[in-house]
Amino acid sequence: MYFNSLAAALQMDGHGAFVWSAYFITIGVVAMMVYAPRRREQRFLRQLEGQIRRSEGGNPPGASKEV
Amino acid sequence: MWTLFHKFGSPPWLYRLSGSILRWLLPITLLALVGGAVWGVLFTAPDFRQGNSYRIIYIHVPAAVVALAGYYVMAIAGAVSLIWRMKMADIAMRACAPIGAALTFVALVTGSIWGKPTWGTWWVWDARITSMLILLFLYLGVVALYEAYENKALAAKACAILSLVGTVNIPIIYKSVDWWYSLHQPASIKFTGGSTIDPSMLYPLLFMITAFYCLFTCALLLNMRVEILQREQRTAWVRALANKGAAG
Amino acid sequence: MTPAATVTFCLRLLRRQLVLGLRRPVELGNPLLFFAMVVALFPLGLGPAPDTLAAFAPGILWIVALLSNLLTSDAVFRSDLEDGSLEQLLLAPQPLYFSALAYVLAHWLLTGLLLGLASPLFALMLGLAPGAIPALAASLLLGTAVLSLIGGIGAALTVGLKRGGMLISLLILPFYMPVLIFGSGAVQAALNGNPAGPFLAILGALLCMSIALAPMAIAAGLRISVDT
Amino acid sequence: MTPAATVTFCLRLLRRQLVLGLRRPVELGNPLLFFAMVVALFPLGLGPAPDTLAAFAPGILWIVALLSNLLTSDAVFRSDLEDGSLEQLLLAPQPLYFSALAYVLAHWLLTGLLLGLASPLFALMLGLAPGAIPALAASLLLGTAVLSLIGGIGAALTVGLKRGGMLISLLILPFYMPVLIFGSGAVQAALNGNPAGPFLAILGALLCMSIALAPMAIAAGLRISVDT
Amino acid sequence: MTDGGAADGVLLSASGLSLERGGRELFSGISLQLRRGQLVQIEGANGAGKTSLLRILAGLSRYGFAGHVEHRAAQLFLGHQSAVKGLLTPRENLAWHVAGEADFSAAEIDAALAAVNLYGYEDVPSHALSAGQHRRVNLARLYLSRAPLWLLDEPFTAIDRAGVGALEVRLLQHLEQGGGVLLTSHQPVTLAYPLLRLDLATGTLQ
Amino acid sequence: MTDGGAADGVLLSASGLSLERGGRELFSGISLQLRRGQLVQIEGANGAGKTSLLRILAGLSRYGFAGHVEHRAAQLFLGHQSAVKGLLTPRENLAWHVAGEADFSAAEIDAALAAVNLYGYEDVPSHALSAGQHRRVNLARLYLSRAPLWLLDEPFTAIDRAGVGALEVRLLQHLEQGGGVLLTSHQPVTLAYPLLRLDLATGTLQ
Ligand code: HEM
Ligand SMILES: Nc1ncnc2c1ncn2[C@@H]1O[C@H](COP(=O)(O)OP(=O)(O)OP(=O)(O)O)[C@@H](O)[C@H]1O
Ligand SMILES: Nc1ncnc2c1ncn2[C@@H]1O[C@H](COP(=O)(O)OP(=O)(O)OP(=O)(O)O)[C@@H](O)[C@H]1O
Ligand SMILES: [Mg+2]
Ligand SMILES: [Mg+2]
Repeated sequence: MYFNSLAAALQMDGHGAFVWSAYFITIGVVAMMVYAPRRREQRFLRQLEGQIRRSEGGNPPGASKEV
Repeated sequence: MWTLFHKFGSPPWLYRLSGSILRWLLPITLLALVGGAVWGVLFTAPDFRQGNSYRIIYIHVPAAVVALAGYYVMAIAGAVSLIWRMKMADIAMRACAPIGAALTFVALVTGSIWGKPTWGTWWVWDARITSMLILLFLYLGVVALYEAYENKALAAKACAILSLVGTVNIPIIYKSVDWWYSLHQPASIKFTGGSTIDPSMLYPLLFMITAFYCLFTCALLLNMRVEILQREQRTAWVRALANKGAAG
Repeated sequence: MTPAATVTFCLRLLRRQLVLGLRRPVELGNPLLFFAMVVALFPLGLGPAPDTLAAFAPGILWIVALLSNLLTSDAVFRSDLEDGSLEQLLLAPQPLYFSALAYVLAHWLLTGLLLGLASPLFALMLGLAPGAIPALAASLLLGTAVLSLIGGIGAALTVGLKRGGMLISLLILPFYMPVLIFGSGAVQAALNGNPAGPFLAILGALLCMSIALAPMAIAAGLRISVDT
Repeated sequence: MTPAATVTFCLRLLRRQLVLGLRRPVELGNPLLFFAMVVALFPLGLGPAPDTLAAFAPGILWIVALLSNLLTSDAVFRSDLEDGSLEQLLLAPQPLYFSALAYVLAHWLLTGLLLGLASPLFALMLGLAPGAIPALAASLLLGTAVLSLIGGIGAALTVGLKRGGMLISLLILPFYMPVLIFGSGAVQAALNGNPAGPFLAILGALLCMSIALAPMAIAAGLRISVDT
Repeated sequence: MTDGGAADGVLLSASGLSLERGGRELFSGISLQLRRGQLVQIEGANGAGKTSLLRILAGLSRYGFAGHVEHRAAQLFLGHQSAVKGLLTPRENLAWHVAGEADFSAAEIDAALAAVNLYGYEDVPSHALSAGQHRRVNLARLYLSRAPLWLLDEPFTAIDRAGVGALEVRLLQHLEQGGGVLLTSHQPVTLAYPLLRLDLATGTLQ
Repeated sequence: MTDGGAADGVLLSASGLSLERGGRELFSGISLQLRRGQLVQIEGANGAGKTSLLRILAGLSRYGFAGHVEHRAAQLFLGHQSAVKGLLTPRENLAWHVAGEADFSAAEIDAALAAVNLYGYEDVPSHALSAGQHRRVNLARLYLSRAPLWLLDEPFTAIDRAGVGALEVRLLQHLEQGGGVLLTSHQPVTLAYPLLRLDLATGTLQ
């Protein structure tokens, strides 16, 4: 460990704000890169399942749109 | 060889393969990223001229390097999709664009944050930075074009053409930006380019670059999986998957 | 037509135009990206020296605003004329003055407002002194509204002709110039430490005047254009 | 298709596109007037100090050339798609490569060539040193041809979409940038007393490459666009 | 269906209309009065001037013709162009229509779309519709409008046979409720209703 | 009229065509062979997929459908859109046509324009023409073309009754000279010639 204390690590001789904000922004972007496709996949599968159920199981309970 | 090529063309096979790869690659990647960052931020000595702001290099440089490489991955996938009409190459190409854009964005933002303490300004029109900005434009152009097409099969073809045109152009863009910069020769700011880097800084840096490559692979596979499902939504295997997913 | 009905109608028109401009929220990024690219052209063309760029930043951003307005105002009524929507609009019982205003407002929201809001970022990239940024954003927000109104007049007058594009630029560019002068003047004043207020006040006065007059000119122009 | 028939066909296409662009000879003046006005914007926006203007004249003229290309390339194929001409073109027995080239050539004749020929006048207006004018004209003539070819690719890829305008700018502006750099570089070199030859040679090489490759990309893009 | 219209049931009256385009006289001395319950078809070959006359009657052409037009009721004009935006869905096209007749409820719009056989296409972007479906989006306005006076320029273009039948039923219903219809069509109108013919060449109504 | 076409007289053959758009199956398993002297009408309601099928057969749609199409002769395709430039005159439109079939002499073009009743309008800018005249400019290509295979998407739209009659005569002439015609139309085809019907719903040719 290069730094002596947590405070020193946070401060980094006045450069702390820059370094840490850079790392946090990167963490945010990386998290989005991993999380967004997983969520899309999950949501798509759920939507497809609903679609299959609708087309196979006749009328859904809430949708009585007869014209 | 040819059978492998065909296997890569088979969506369910790729879907399952990517699932099993991701199962171990994704955790390892995330661990490596965290570990490398901790190594770089907390356990290395500061650069003697730039002090602690140098620690941004452990994300800045890997992101920049992988973002550049990503464009070539995208272009190769585009070429394969146009020449052999391979559906999976389409999908890979499409998946590269947002990832590359995200990494370019990281490189630009971290670079810009680095620039403030180092040069005293958020932004300079340096050759390397300018060409990175243009790379971001290129990536976002592909994303925008893909989003604009409603028919995704056609969207992929259009993007393949665009990324191939881009491939021809990237070296030209790089060269031209270099010339532009040297032509004007602003005296005020210079990269320390060529300064030898201390091994104690180099190892975590190389480690982080590897980790970013793994991250790119993971994100690529994750994005491809969604795309495969959406393209193949009428096939039996996706429908079975949906039913299973809902039950489980 | 009751005033309430007219307001509802204009809001509906506004919504329609905005949806036509941005079918999906993702598309909001396109104009911003476009501005960023055009801003990037200037260092590439004029050279990267930070001090000259900073000195030119007000002018550059104002020229970008003006050109992007010019580029897009030709399209304000064109597709509506081509598919017959415009003649339906003229037959609507609501006063054309307000409908024209709704069209222009939608255009401004998609060009001027976005550019005004994003301008601080571009100003930083060009190295403009942070103190001048409020004046820049304010002058862009006011000034682009005037530009959109003037551009609407040009669009209304030329939309009926089979050849738009170039002609409209010739008609409206001279009217754009005062806005450019006062707009970049405001930023220049702020840069030099003088108050930007008087310039902004002039832009505000121009805006009031054009809100009052431009929609009438647009309405008259549209009637002529549909008649051809 | 015999080569002779293909040539005749392409000349016919060229003639058609030119007539569509300039129904009456008077209209030749419009693009020039447009350039003049946009060039006039820069002194207004950047401040009229003669020496700075002269120093930046190469960049300014090149940026104007680039923007006017951007402005007009969206329209290269759009009306043809909308009225069904494009699908007829795809069904024509002649190779699409040459037809695409004819379209681009017509576009260049109406924008780049005109601007290149008129550029000495604008250069004088901005106070550019007379010695740099030949380099300026030559670089504009070569470079705008590259721009038209690249713009054609963007137009072909986006013409089938219901939303043009902004998207095409996003696609092609990055590819325009090298041309801008080498083009204004040539003039800058001439201004500084260096030979402009190398820059012009690069522009020429870019032109050869894009003549060989761009029509193929355009043809592929058009096939996709008609298919939507 | 009682708004507008004078006591004598005249919805539209025009007198002494004549028009010359490109050096040709298209028609001259046309006078007509359209009353409630009247169905008038303008007859003439391609280029005879039917569209030009309709646009004059609608008030879209205001210069370059001689004569006088007086509207006495709200009108619905459907021209050659369909005023349907490709980027918008049929539902949005009707809900946000620029003709601004009224605020229609979602149920009304859905019913109108169903009436022109676009049930199931409400939310497809209109550019993905077929030529006939595209025109049907516009024709759905016939089921929404409360204007008594209808000016229709070739409403049956690109519509299939069943669709033409349904449209004719709608016209009949409108006429029976006291509306007036002035239309042009190259297809024969097979409506069980007295049809007046306006011959552009002679300028007479029969 | 002897260029192209195989010895067995097949101008166009397609097999196993199926298409799905927007989650709907429009047609499936359509196979057809068009021979010299055959007149085929594609039948179906609005949105049935007639235009989509014609575009596949013409080679304009290349992705997103299953099946195989083979051309054995030069073709003439007239779509919903007329490919007529408003800024050009009818004469210029034909002389500089982008379909690039051949160089037509001025006399040929004038004759074709006269045949579609545009005599006297050769030099009027096309945007000043009426809707029907505009389409007639395009239809004049039927009098110029030497392609044996004609694919016509609703050729009678906006044409008046006399015009439809003249067109039918031209079709008959083409068929008798050994050409083949595949067309869609919502108006009944009243040609004294054996008409085959392709029903999209069942995929059969009768
Ligand atoms: C975007 C493309 C970029 C790439 C490929 C890139 C790459 C690099 C590389 C490889 C280094 C290490 C240089 C060395 O050790 O000598 C570096 C350093 C640096 N970068 Fe970037 N960078 C990029 C963008 C930016 C941006 C946008 C900024 C800020 C405006 C920036 C600011 C810096 C700073 C301040 C350094 C350290 C400066 C120095 O060593 O003198 N970079 N960059
Ligand atoms: N701007 C103009 N200049 C010259 N002639 C014109 C102009 N506008 C229209 N015309 C002529 O007016 C005539 C009438 O056109 P109009 O559209 O009214 O015909 P129409 O009866 O509706 O025909 P269609 O059945 O084909 O729709 C046409 O012959 C056309 O050439
Ligand atoms: N991009 C698309 N997305 C979704 N659906 C589409 C798309 N393109 C076409 N369709 C659908 O395909 C169907 C067939 O259209 P097509 O134009 O072939 O019909 P058509 O038989 O020619 O009808 P018409 O008689 O009205 O001309 C329509 O129902 C349309 O909604
Ligand atoms: Mg008409
Ligand atoms: Mg059709």
